[in-house]
Amino acid sequence: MSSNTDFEPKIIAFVCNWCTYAGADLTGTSRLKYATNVKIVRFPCTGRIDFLLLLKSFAQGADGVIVSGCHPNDCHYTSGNFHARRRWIAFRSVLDLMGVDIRRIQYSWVSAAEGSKWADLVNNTVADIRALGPYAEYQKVADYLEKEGYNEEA
Amino acid sequence: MGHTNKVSDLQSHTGVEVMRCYQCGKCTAGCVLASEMNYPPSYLMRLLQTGTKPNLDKVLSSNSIWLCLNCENCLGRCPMEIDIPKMMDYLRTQAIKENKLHPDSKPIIAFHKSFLDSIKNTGRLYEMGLVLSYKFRTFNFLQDLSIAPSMYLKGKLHLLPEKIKDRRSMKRIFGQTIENAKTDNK
Amino acid sequence: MKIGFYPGCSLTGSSREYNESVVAVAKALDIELIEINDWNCCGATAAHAMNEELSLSLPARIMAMAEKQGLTEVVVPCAACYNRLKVTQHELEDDTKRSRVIDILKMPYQGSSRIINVLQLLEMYGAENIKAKITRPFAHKVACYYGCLLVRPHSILKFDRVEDPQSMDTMIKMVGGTTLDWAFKTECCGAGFSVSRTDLVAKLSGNILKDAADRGAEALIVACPMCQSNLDMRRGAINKTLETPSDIPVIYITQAIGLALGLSAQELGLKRHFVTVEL
Amino acid sequence: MSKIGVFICHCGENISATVDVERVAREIGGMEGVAHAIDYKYMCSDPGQTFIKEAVKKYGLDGVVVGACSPRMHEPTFRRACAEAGLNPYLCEMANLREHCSWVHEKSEETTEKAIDLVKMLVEKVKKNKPLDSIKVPVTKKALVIGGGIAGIQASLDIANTGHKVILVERDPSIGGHMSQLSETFPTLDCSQCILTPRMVEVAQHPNIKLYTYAELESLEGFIGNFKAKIRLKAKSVNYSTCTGCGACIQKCPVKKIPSEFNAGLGTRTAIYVPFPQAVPNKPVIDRVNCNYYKRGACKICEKTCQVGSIEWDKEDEIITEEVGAVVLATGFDVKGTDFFPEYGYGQYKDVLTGLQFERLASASGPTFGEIRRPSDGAVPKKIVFIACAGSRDPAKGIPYCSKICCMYTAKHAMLYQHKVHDGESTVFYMDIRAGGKNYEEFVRRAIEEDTVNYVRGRVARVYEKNGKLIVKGVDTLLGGEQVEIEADMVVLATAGVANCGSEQLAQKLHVSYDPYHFFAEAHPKLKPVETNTAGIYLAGACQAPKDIPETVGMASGAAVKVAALFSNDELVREPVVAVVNRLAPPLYSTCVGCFMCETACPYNAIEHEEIKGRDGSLIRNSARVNQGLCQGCGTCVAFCRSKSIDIQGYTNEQVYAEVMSLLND
Repeated sequence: MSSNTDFEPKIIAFVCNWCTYAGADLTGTSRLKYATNVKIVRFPCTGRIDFLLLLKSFAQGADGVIVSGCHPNDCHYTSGNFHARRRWIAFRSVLDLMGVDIRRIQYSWVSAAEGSKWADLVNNTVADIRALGPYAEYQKVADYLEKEGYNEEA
Repeated sequence: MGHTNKVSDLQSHTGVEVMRCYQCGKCTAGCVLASEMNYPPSYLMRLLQTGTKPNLDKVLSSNSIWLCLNCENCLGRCPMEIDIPKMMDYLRTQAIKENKLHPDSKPIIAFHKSFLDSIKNTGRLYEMGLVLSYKFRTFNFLQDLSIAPSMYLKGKLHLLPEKIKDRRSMKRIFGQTIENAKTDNK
Repeated sequence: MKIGFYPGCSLTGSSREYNESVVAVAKALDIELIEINDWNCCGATAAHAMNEELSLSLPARIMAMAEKQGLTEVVVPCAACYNRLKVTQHELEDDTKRSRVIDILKMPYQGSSRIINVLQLLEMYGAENIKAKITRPFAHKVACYYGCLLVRPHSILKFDRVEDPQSMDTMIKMVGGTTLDWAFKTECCGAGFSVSRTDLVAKLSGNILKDAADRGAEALIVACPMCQSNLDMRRGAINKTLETPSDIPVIYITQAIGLALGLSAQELGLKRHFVTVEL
Repeated sequence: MSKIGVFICHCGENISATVDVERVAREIGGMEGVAHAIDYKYMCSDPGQTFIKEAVKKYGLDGVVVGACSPRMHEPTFRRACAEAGLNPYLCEMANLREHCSWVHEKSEETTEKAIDLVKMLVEKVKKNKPLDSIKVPVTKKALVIGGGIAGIQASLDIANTGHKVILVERDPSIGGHMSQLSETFPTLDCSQCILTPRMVEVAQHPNIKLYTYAELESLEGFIGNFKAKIRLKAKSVNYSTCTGCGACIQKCPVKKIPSEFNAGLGTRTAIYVPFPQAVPNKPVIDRVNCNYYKRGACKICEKTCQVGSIEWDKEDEIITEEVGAVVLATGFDVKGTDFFPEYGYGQYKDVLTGLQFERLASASGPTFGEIRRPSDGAVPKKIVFIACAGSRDPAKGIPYCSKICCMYTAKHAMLYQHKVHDGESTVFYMDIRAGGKNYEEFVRRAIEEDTVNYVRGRVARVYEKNGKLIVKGVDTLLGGEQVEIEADMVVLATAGVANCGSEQLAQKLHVSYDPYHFFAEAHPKLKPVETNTAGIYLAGACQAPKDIPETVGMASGAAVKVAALFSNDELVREPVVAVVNRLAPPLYSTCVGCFMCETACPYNAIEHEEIKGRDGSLIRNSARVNQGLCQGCGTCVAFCRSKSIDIQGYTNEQVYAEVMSLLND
């Protein structure tokens, strides 16, 4: 494995408002430290997360992505996290097909009470992505998206 | 009051976190030899927590670390799951290294050494040899003579050692572990 | 059925009767014990009191030899050896420690053999057979003494419950005995201090013996040579610490079961005890 | 071009200590579309809000981003400020610079750069925000209180006394909870039942309270102001409208040896039973698991005894639906049993008791009528040992927290024992004495100084039985670790307080959060202790964490006030975070193709079918439409929509996309 000590990966976290966003708030309230590489985008629920948006992120140069919501059975909206999980399982094979290393996507559950778990998740993801190195094959994803006509700006 | 490096050494070598101890005393309450010890286990933990040189010396030169039988009653009941027996192993090694040995340690170390000598030479424990060697180490020739003849009569004591074939492997194992550690410290 | 067998040093010397009874009972139950070739001492308390790497290398060689022989399961009757082998197996799950030990041994080691104690052997492979072959029920009231090394550390051994274990009691009940609820099932007998601090062994073993005697035990049942030799061979020293000297015999679980299966005192080594066994 | 105003808060030093806030404001000020950017010590303060209001007017801002704490804290504050200045509140967003940045990173270049990124994300998002109107929904002014212990009783009475209706649901056959089991209460030593039973009766007689005992919540649907609760009324097998509560059936029931729950297993009860003499309602239920008739098909002695024919053998569970506007959770706690302690005998010694069992022994209504006697032989114990922290503060046993009430009740137990057994000797093994509370410390001192209770600092390693005595192996850590052995006649374990059984499942039914120990989670540890993360559901008492009676009562009244405040409005304003299906000009009408994948995804049945008709009235196509009253805004439908026709206000594809791209496009 090459050493990527200078490489600062860009990682985007797609999290739900009720569990993981609140969990990350608790990380702050507890003053636990973690790497600065991850930036959170707030969603009402992981069920809302369109996996094409993840692809789009990779196409535009993200090195890694975290998706995190409530634990099974604990979804604020009953079942959004189940839908997200099911979609993620289907989506994994698509990623593989397109040449995105699925280790670049960290799928997790962090509850509102798990402040330290959030810090660990971020730190571990940053370490993993740093070991994988910068994501270089984004053009493939970009081409795919263009072919599929997925363009949010339109 | 800063901690000496020795306490953090203890943690890095054994993974035992002395700061987790909140002095409930449950280890001491259940320790079969606490009453014989200079400092019972929970007191020992407190001495280590202070991290001062004088207190650390007290620990290393105490009889407590030698009297610990590693029966693990303390670990089995510790609410904080602190591995005191593992810590004791480490402290014994340190006490030997720094030559801070409580007089009570003498017969115990002598026994351990005689025991290991026997294994190093033959690969197995030679009980007769062990007893003889131990006696030379401690100059305590009278002790134990009472049971040896009966042991022999009951077929429990071999006069000659059993030896394994691959005795070279024993030399290698001892050479690379315990004897290696000794030369390191010189 | 065949199973690997590690007797350990005590069983060839001071605890010969344990070896004899294990072999005799196994034979009676159609279990073939295959001894590990050229086995060495596990290092016992001495090794891990003095040097960690030594305490891991010695048991590792034993298990490496077993693996070489293709033994997937090894019974270890001596509780002290059983404990050392299990703990070593656990410690060597750590990659750094494992590669260091393999380097010392110059032998491959995977840690793949399953290490079991004698109670597990009887429970798993003997229970049905024992029930079928009882010829002389072991109709005695006894105290089962487990000692430290069979049950602790629970996180690694995961055998029986840590306070008030039951597996030996179940076995004794199965062969027609009665077992006592008593308080010293897992208190330490003084273990490796037998020679170096006989005074402490006498005190600790005395406490154990006293509780069993007070509650009317006819015998102590053990599965550890160290416990047996402390409680049996050191009886002279122990009795000096007790108000009422005790002549309760201390026998191995395999001897108790052997008696129930109709094996002779000779076959089970019952003549080798210091405290006369009349059961 | 947009005219966005950006306001960076120092939060005293909470943000500015690690983030260079001036640089953030300066760099963001240079962004395209940002008309105004400043930093200030406290944006949430009055002057801070005034800055925002004035800037909105002065620069004609069409969007505001406040970089401060978590939006979960102050989003409503800043949106209100914008609204007051005439800007649609939904054009204001917050960047979380405190919880997600300054508090979790060290002071460094990277930290400031992350802060800039976080603000940038929201600036890009806000450019795409659209003015939204909040949604008004009616409020059902009736509360559901779950649990009839002192917490539920207090909350119910307080809500009922404000003139609102209350449904009180209790799992057991009587209300009263743990407080009804207690003997006397610290620090005043007044009799628990004497102060509780009048309130129980008040609940039963209150015109605004509908009490369902022997009932459990089956499910809860809906949202704040508009919940629909399904309640299972377990079959009591007794018709309460005719039963007079005479008790003759109980006298005659032949099954008499069932361990009594009320007496914590120390006494017995019959199969048809009233849990305790002061029960409310004071009418029996049949325990079908133990009843001879249900077990074997024969007996029916109670039916023969009943003068009014109230026994209903074939009665089945009934499920009723109640519409309520708010829910108070007051399900209380439980204590670990003695079988949780291997070292204290796995629960096999009869004279090793839990604190709750000791309460029953000490209670005048208990199995020994208040005399302290050993369950094994009925003898009065002359030596008694109390072990504090039994299971609490014990990570090895999975309970690292302090159970909070044990120090006080153990002192009370020792005191009660000394009052009842004058020649008795009591010892308390403790680790720390936690007696924070009015007159609490004084109470403990009284136990030690006046009632001569022997306090020994150290934990007990083991307890075993010998010759009818319990040998307690303890230690005095204040004497350098001297071992202490006591031959006791009775041992009382102050066992850990734990979440009530079933609390996890209940939390999942209600979609409220819970902690790793299954206690329900409050919305904010300091400022929202009675709210949950789910609007309209409140907490009272020990279901949130172990707590004593005064604290429980205070919390219950707090929850009641929250409910009353909610009910003071006829309508509620809801955030317009709901899904919408796009509508376009003819001839397209909508990009929705009518596949109704959204319908299958929606957990709230909020998707309706709409027929789109041409000018001539002919059907053009079926299209989806969202019922905004039902939609809760999870957005699952959005991810499911293949034609990108449905979107969620506040989190539109366009907004989220802008946020993400702001991070990547440089």
